[in-house]
Amino acid sequence: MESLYRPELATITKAAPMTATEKYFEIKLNSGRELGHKPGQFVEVSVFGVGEAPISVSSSPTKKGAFDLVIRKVGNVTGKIHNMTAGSTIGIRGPFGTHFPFDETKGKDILFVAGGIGLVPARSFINYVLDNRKDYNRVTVLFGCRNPNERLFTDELSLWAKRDDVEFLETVDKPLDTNWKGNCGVITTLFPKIKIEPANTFCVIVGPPIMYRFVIKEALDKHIPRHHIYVSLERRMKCGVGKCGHCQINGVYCCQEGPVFKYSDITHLEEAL
Amino acid sequence: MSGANLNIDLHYITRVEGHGNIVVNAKDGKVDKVEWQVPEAPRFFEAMVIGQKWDVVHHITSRICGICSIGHTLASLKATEAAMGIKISEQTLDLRRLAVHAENLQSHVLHIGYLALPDLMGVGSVIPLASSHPEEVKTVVRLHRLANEMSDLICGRTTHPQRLIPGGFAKLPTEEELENLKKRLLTAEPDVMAVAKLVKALSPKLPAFTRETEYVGLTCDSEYALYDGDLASTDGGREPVSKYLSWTNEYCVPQSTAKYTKRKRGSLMVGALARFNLNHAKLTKKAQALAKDLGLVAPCYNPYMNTVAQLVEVAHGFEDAVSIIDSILKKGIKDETPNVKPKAGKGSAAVEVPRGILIHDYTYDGNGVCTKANCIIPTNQNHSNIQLDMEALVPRIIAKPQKEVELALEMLVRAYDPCISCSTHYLKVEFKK
Amino acid sequence: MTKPKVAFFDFASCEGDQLQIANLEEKLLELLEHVEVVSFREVMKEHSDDYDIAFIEGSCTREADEARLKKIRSNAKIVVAIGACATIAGINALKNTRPLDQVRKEVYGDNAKWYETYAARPIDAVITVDFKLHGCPIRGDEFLALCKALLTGQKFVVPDYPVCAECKLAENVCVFEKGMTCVGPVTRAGCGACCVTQGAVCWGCRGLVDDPNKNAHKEVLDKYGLKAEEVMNKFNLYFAYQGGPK
Amino acid sequence: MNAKILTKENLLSFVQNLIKTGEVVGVTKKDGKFAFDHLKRASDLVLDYDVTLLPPKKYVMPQRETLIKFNVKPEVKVEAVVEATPFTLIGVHPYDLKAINQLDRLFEENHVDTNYMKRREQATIIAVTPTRASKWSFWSSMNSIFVETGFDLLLTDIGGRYAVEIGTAHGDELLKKHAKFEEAAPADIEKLESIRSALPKMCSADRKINALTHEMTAILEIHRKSELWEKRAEKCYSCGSCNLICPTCYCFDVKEEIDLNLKDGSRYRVWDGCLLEDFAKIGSGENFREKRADRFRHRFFRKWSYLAAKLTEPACVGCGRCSSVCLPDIADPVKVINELKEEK
Repeated sequence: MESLYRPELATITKAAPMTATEKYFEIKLNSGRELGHKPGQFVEVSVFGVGEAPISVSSSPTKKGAFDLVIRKVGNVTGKIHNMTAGSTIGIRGPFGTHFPFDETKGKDILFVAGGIGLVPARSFINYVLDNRKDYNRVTVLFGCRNPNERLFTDELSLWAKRDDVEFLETVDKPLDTNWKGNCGVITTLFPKIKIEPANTFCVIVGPPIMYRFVIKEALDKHIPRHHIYVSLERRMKCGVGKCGHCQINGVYCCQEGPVFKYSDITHLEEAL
Repeated sequence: MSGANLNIDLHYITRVEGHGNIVVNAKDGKVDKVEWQVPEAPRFFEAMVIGQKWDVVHHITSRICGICSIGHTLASLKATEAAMGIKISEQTLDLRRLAVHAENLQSHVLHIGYLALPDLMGVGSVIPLASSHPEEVKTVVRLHRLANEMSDLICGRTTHPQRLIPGGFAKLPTEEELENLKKRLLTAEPDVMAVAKLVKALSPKLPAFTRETEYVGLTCDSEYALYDGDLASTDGGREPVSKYLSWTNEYCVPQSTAKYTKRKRGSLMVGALARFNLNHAKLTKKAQALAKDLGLVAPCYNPYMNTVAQLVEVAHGFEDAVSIIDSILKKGIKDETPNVKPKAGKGSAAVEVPRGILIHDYTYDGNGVCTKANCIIPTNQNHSNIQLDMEALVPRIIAKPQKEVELALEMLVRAYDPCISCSTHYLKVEFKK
Repeated sequence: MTKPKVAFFDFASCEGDQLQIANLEEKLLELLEHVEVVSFREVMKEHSDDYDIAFIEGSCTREADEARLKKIRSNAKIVVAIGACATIAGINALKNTRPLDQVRKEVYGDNAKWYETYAARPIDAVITVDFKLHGCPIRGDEFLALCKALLTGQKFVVPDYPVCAECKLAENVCVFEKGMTCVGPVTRAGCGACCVTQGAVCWGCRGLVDDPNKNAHKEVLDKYGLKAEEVMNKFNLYFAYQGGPK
Repeated sequence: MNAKILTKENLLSFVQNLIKTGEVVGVTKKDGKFAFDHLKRASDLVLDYDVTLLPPKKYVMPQRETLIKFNVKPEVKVEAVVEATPFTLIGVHPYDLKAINQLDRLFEENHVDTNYMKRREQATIIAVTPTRASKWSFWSSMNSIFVETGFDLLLTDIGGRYAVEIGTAHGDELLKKHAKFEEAAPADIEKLESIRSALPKMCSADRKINALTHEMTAILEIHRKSELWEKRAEKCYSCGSCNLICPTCYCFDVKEEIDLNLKDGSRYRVWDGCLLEDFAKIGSGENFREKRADRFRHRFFRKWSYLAAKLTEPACVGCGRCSSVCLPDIADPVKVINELKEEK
């Protein structure tokens, strides 16, 4: 019996700031093992001497040899890891949790709706889809954040925008005083701009807690079936293995039965959204 | 003549508990001003306890001073018990005698090792000694920790004790714990002797200053008085503690937020040296031998020797504590739950705490609510003596370089081990110019 | 890396918190491997105004204290209030519960005007405080935990739940069952319920939790036979500055 | 039924022999109440107690348990820690044993919690039939009167002597090795049976939930939106007492400690409680169960609904500890469920 709680050592191979609060890290497991995650899963990241925090994997499983994390500085562990540079050792447990429906959606249309840091887990699936583009039908990506300074993966965003096999739309709540020429307004304002075939569309929504109710309403208004809507929920996932009790949404362990949920599975849980 | 002009203004003298200033002005070899000032913020404890119930008063007055909190608690409990006519059991008495030892030991070791020794070793604090004299520092640390653990066990915490309550104890140590404590106390002797050896070697650095004064302390026939006794003076006289007001005439001076005290002379001294001068014959034989070895002979009029007297009391304390534990164990620890029925009354009580006699005096109404309080703090009783010592000392050393004068004065204040937070508990007497 | 410079200061207090730190002994010496103490009046002679972290014990009780506090704030990068007097005005605030003029007169008589004082205040009522070490006195191990957090750049976490939680973990018999009463249900934990463990009650020295259910507790105290005045006394012993139930 | 008989004297020397050969934990007196504690001598053991302050859970799931140890300097190293040494737990009442049986399942299911399981394997459990019930207990309502598994030996006081039922081969071996016993006579068995049949009536009559256990779950589900949660929670201190004394609560927090040398450290878990305000709060400050009423309701649903689904019975054994420690008297399952049942 191997301990559930012993992290394996990993090394930061790249570290680069993305925004004032988000930093990108590329991680390699010291054992050489592939992480073997699926899009939407998370890992528990250890900074020894500080603690552990659940972090979504941001790279697609198609990326080999290393994986990406984008970490927002909010607490102890995330604050400390922001001070770390390439070559530093951290700990990794996982991957844990459920994943986005990359299999069921083959041959279907996918509508991605990512708000702010929600792009981080969504990117794992988006890049997976783009790397296996022929397996999927229409791909639409909606991305919104508070202001242009908070845009993540800007290089990739412009690549997506250029691709003709992806419909990419983005907006910011407030343009600030930058030369932002794009859309302004909350993410739901992008919905009237897109055309979808609801019965054939799967909708993947990731964003801050406040966003879900509004975006889900838009998706439902577009007649996307409940069981085609997927969300990724954030909770206090301390142990990652369904024991510690902190991440429960009603009776559901977010770290085990989530973080990715089919909307139709959680409509009856009043603690979910 | 060098040093004929002195301008000393030592603001917030260090390595004492609380804030005190020394001001000396001298011109052309003539002393203009020598002043011991206490600028600590006054804290109004008397007003704080009014309206509070009998079972909270000791908790509040413990906060008069962090370092003498066990002493304040005991004086407070004794005064409450005196006011309400509460009798305590023999076991409670024995345990409280241990409590007094515990506090005196930890306070004395702290003062000798951390506060006084750095002066004798020519450094600013114990911190550099940790690397230059690691063995000596470890010895002091060991003794201090043992005394703290003894306080923890008997009183339920060193700073602001929890187990000491009106009528007895909220929680008792077990016999096994006392056995273990005794074993540990018995290991202290070599450490005490090691500190004594160090102090003896450094004692030539203690200024040979003497000024005859009056020494006041508790005294009793059966033992070296600490927990209980009558008021006594080296000038003669012995009276019960209830007469304390005529022994501790408090008055105010403009430079201090703490009261000063005098009896018949201009000042008096309380504390380890006073106790030694009064009661040395009741020390354990080993402590008496140690005093002799360290050149401490009663009557001793050198205030700097107070630190040596504390060391002698440390030797006495460790030994006496062992015999108290023996006597408790012989009788066995009995479960006793204090059962106090509050009633109206007035009571005063005294305990010999590290710095001298501490007196609390309370009046309660029929519901056990405190209506009046008075606390006489040892350091207050010493302030006048510090002032008069300084006035006598400065002219004698005025020719020395200012730094040396400063150090001599600081060492003098430190020798009294003043507890200034205590002494500013409140002020109530008139301001005299 | 240069060691952070640390200084200790005190205002109206018993200095018991600094004593708790001095009592850490070997651990304090070990801590000195990582920090440089430049001012600690209680144990050392040296003093410098060049410090990074200021630990302040005691309450602000007079105007003269404010200037000194502001000077400390401007010198220090991090200010830590240590002990109940500094964090919640502690026992000092007992005097706030009665008219100040009356209190001063009671104590000083006709000379009240010579002694500067006002209602006791915690340090953060005068200057910004970065961290608080609660308790009367503080716990040595919590002081060390804070130091370690500062040294390793971590957040310092103070429990925000009532003492009852820790009292249960300590497997104490509830003081209410023993015929006594306490304010543990509204007091911030972090002490391990040390007073109850030692046979006493929780007095409230770590201050109220962020969201205390004061009215529920007032009801419970009523139920256990406390008169209105006694209930207020319970709350005022340490919460006089923070306030009691409605 | 098969049982051995130990006289009081033989029981004492049995316990004394166990103490001689290993760590023994038993029920002792504490401040007028009872607590499981390290047993120094057999005579300190109390078997006719009502309830202990904390359940014996604290020995299979310690309040603080190290999970990993690590070094940060000079290089990062990490090792798993499993703290488990053999011990005997003596004096466990059936309801507390039932709780341990439930924990066994919950820690084993899905991902096996090595730290728990290894420690659990080291435990020898000697249960005892209650001779009295605390005034708060309602174990009769929770089907916790008899437990068939989980114990190595089960003691029952049959009037000055103890009947010993054997639960495992290990228990049998222990008895043979360390105790002087005799076979039970028919009269002893008769006595044992009459004691057992009287057990359901031991909890006082007003400590009864007016529903079967599976009905309780249904009652809660129907009244998920009842005003009761809000009303009771108005008086809730959020102190977590009801969680921390519970034999089936097993939520934990994970914490980190680094030594003063800033080089070595450990990660450990400590008991946590879902009533505590920050239980569901994440690093960014978002609190997913911020309202007292939501936390208050969650505890009931977790025990009677969420865990009940996994365990096929509620995760409440009726020990009554939560009812007894709740000063505002809002946490008592007997009152809550009966009140809900009365609601329309």
